[in-house]
Amino acid sequence: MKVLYFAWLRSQTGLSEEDVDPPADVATVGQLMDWLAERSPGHAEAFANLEAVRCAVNQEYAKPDAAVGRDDEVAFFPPVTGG
Amino acid sequence: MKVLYFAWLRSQTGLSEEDVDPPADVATVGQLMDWLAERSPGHAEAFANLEAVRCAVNQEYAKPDAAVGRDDEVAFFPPVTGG
Amino acid sequence: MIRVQREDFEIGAELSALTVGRHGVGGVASFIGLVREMAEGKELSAMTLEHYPGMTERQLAALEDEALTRWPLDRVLIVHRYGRLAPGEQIVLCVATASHRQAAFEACAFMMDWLKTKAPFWKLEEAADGAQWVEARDSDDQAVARWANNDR
Amino acid sequence: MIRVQREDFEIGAELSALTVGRHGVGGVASFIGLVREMAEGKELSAMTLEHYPGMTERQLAALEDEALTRWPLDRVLIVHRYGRLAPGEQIVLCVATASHRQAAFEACAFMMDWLKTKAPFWKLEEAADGAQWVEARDSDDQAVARWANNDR
Repeated sequence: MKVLYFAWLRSQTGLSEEDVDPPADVATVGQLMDWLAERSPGHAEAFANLEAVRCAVNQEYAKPDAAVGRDDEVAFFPPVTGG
Repeated sequence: MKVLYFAWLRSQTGLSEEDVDPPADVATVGQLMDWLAERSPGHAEAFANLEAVRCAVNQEYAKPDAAVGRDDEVAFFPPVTGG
Repeated sequence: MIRVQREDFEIGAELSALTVGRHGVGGVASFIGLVREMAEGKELSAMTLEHYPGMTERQLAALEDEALTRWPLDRVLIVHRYGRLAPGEQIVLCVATASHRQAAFEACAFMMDWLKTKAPFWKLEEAADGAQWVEARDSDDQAVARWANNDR
Repeated sequence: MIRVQREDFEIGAELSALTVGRHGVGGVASFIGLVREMAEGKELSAMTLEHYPGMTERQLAALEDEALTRWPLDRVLIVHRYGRLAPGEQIVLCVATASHRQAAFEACAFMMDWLKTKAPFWKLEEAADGAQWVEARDSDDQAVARWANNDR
């Protein structure tokens, strides 16, 4: 599974992307966030306030209960501020 | 008094402007329109439907009861269609 | 700023002049009106814009003041052409610049609605069967009416 | 049409390309967003726009479709830049062309509101005391919400 980080989630994890292989019981965006938070202190910081984190699965916005699988591209980022 | 005509009021009167000297009892825009209508068949046609005629006195919109005097510039025209 | 002119205008140059060095401006809302080739189902060969020199400038200046009073704007620009124009040609440019987009958008729409009902311009449309003065549209009166009860 | 690019854009050329030969268009509403030199009382030296390549294009294309569905438009153009920009530089251009002005104005405002809340861009502001990610504004969420209950 490919995971991307943008803005301060990138700064805090220290990664713009990583390939991960979560266990089979990580089946939703919410479960993936919990699992990713364990990977490093930076990850824990990035996912400390889930209210401030948005997600996209395969480049479409996704809620915490959305399904994720090993072939998906999953991105985490703060609320957008373009325009 | 200087009177200006625009758009189809100009076509119908055949004049873009004229200097007129109405009698003293012509004191309002409405009275001026009635008086002008007598000047020629073209004028009569131009002022036949007063609902369709707008007026400005000294370049500000004016209603039929607005005062007019001999030093004023008075313009008659249809509702505007700019922009 | 307002201008009434026969010549065409170039939006890029106008916007640059309006915003150069004014780094508090975050939003620039613009509108350009163009001559359409069809009107009421008829194909137009050209349109002639007549106006009332002097009164036009006076009305546009009043409109500029009104917009600057109603919204927190940086600047306003209205350029309105007169004379004979072909389909596709530019008629009017209306711009509002502001710190934030909402004021710029609203002021620009407001100015166009007022222009349509207050600026002393008249359009003569030329088609194959002759020339005809354009009649004022009720929809324009309704459009401008929505600003009148605006209690900002 | 949508474009995401590092390069600057020139509104005159963009509008010409959008309207050339399309003589049914009577109104062109545009919005340009600029980098402001002040934000929350702090003077900015620059701003860096990060985005999510791929998703950005996908979201802007969906936004274009939505605007063309909701309003009787001729065309829509969104050009959004990314990278490091100085105060006064252009960030975004949003254009809607239509037969009549109201559709063009509304669609242009709608697209900007949606851009601010849906397009995956993030702004990093640089000031004398360091760089900081801009937080999303409640006012932008409110601005886009007004279109959701629009029962057109």
